[in-house]
Amino acid sequence: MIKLFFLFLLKDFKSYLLDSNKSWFAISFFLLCVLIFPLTYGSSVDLLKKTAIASIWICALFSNLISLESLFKEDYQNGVLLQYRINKIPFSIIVITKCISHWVFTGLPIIFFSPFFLIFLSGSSSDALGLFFSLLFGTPLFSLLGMPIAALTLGATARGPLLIFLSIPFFLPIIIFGVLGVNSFNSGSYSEYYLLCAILSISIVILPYITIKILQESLK
Amino acid sequence: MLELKNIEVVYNEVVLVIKGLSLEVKEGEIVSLLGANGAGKSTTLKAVSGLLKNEDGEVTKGNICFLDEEITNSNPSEIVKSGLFQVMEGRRCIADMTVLENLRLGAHTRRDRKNINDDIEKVLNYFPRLKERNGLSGYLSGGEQQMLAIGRALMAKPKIILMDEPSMGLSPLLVKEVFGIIKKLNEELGITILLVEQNARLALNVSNRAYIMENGKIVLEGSSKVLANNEDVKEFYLGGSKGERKSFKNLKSYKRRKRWL
Amino acid sequence: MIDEILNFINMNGHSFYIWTAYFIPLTLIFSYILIQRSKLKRMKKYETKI
Amino acid sequence: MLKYFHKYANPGKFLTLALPVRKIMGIVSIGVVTVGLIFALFLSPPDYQQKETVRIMYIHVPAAWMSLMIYAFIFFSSVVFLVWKFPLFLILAKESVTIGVIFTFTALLTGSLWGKPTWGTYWVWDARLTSFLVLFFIYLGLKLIMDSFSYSSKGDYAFGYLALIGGFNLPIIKFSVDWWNTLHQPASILRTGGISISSEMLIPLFLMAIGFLFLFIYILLVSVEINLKKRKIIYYKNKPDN
Repeated sequence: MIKLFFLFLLKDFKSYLLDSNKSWFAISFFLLCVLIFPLTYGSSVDLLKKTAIASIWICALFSNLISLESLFKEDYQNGVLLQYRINKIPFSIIVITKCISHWVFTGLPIIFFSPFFLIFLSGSSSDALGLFFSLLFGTPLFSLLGMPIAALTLGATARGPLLIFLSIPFFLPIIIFGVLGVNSFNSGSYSEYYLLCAILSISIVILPYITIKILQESLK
Repeated sequence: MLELKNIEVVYNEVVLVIKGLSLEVKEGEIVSLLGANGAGKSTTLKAVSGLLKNEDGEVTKGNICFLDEEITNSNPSEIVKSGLFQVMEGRRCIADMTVLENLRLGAHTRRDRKNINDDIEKVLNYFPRLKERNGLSGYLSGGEQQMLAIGRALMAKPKIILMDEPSMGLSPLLVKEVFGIIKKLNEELGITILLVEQNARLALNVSNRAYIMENGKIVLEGSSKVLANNEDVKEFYLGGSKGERKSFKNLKSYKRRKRWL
Repeated sequence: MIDEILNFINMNGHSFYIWTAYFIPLTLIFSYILIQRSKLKRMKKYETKI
Repeated sequence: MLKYFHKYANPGKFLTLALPVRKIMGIVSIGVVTVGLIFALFLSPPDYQQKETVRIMYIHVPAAWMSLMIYAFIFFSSVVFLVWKFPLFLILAKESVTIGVIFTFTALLTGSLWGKPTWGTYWVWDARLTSFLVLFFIYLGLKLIMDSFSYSSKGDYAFGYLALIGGFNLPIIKFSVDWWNTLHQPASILRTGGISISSEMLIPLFLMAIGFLFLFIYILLVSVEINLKKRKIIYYKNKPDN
């Protein structure tokens, strides 16, 4: 079982690493998004400073939304998922490895580069730590919440727009708490972080299970 | 070994795709199922292997027996366990895994873990091309992927393999090789094979018996040699004489058959 | 009498908010009811044909 | 054939049961809503603080209750469908979505119309309003996902699971006024420690709420009947014997 898990984890990592489109897509999209904000705000540094954190969160949201589409798509279209089901490979392994690899290749780079982007958007450096933690709790939630929705829309016509429309309402609370958390971090209140942590721990338990159920149902 | 009795397949609860189809595959045979596009060949295979539900289809009448046990509408993984494996249409390899890993996954359901390495060796002996490939299976050519798919089916130690268009999208040379392997598997391992093909000439060459389908019904059946010499088959499937494509319904042999029913 | 009615319609200067708040939702709900009812009637007609 | 009737035997019985209920609901709901409107517009007194604008409450609050209740209903029916695979509950859930969209839109619209004279702005981004907007989006998502599957049964399960995941929003909406300090006034009826509202205002409020509830039941039954009849017609049209 553990062997199988690592086999699949390796497989998912390989699929990201070998396909340079896939691995660089999220982070390069993030970069482009971040670029847009200073360009559209013009020369007003004040405005940029105030909105730096929010802009980074918005970019994180968008790059996650965009990368969600490819989450199960290839395996579903090639019939590989069906093959797994016939071969009785537990879907829990597939779902968990998919989630981990998705986070590693879309969430993690964003978390690590976020302090640089904060400087880039002339945000105050005291926010860097707060932003780091809020992204650390927030981005796994994006991956976790995106999974069941990506699984739901498998086989739908016009999947891309549907996926974005369905995931936005679920992503909204995270982005709200994420941004609020950074703002109250400096004043020493961590309530938003606790809340994000609580949502994260509940989601880690429930959402993979729901995703497995959905996948099984869609391949019945 | 495998017997389909008068089955009827309905999609989405309303669309009738297969009407009263019966066929039989005896042990050790290669049986081919021929027919034009949309005749219901793939649907028949899916009905047997339990994959119909994935497309909202259902066997509503008749029954399917495998090794004297009824498997109508049962779970695909249960059917695989009982020794029936379907090699699906198109490329169905896990692209980001190596050939060996792919083969190992095929043996995932098996209990005898120790023999797996020996079996991989054995399977690879049938596919000398795959032996040389160490990279990811996503980089294999279409023919090699088809071979890998067959090899993975072999890893599950099936008694019967259903193949859905193994020649699709392959170069003529590779098609020959694949069919040679199919024949070899049948002769040396004694695996029964039900083959669905559009390439009738090749399929008739390797198979013992054949069925010809049209519009969800079997219109002709018999030993491959007889069918290959049948005028109608020659006309439609082997490209014997150039003429306008007529339906089987207008032909004598079909009318004769209809009287039996 | 007319003054009273006008006074009522005026709603203490908030006529716009109150009347739109009542008018739009009620039209939406009742038009949906009417649409569904006509659909049902059509269905029944069709059903008897079969 | 037999399978079909087995599968929808319950809906058939359901229809015979629903027909008299539907007729009663249709008449009663219209009556109650009319009386409620008379109370709301003419008989109830203006608030000492909010003056006449308080009359918007009689449509805003019942609509908000209804949209929450309908979502809870969809959630519950989807769970029943996913666990026990009763097709009737799926139809019930699916047909409630459009009504839910209408009521949620009503609540949002009347809320913002009420907000302008009392708070001075049509919209603020506080917890209650935002979570209600999210509810509206979830409703729209449900409506979208119903139509975007060519294989019907996959769409059914997608719908059920989406309704299930969307349920997280309900407690947030309910408690948003207690957990966060917001502009929106806190719950004054469904709360511990009794009702904090005068009885003259309660009468039209409850009349409208009950009227809306009956209206919902009425439209739902009509829609379900349409849905079942449509299925029957499609079935007979494509029957292999024809």
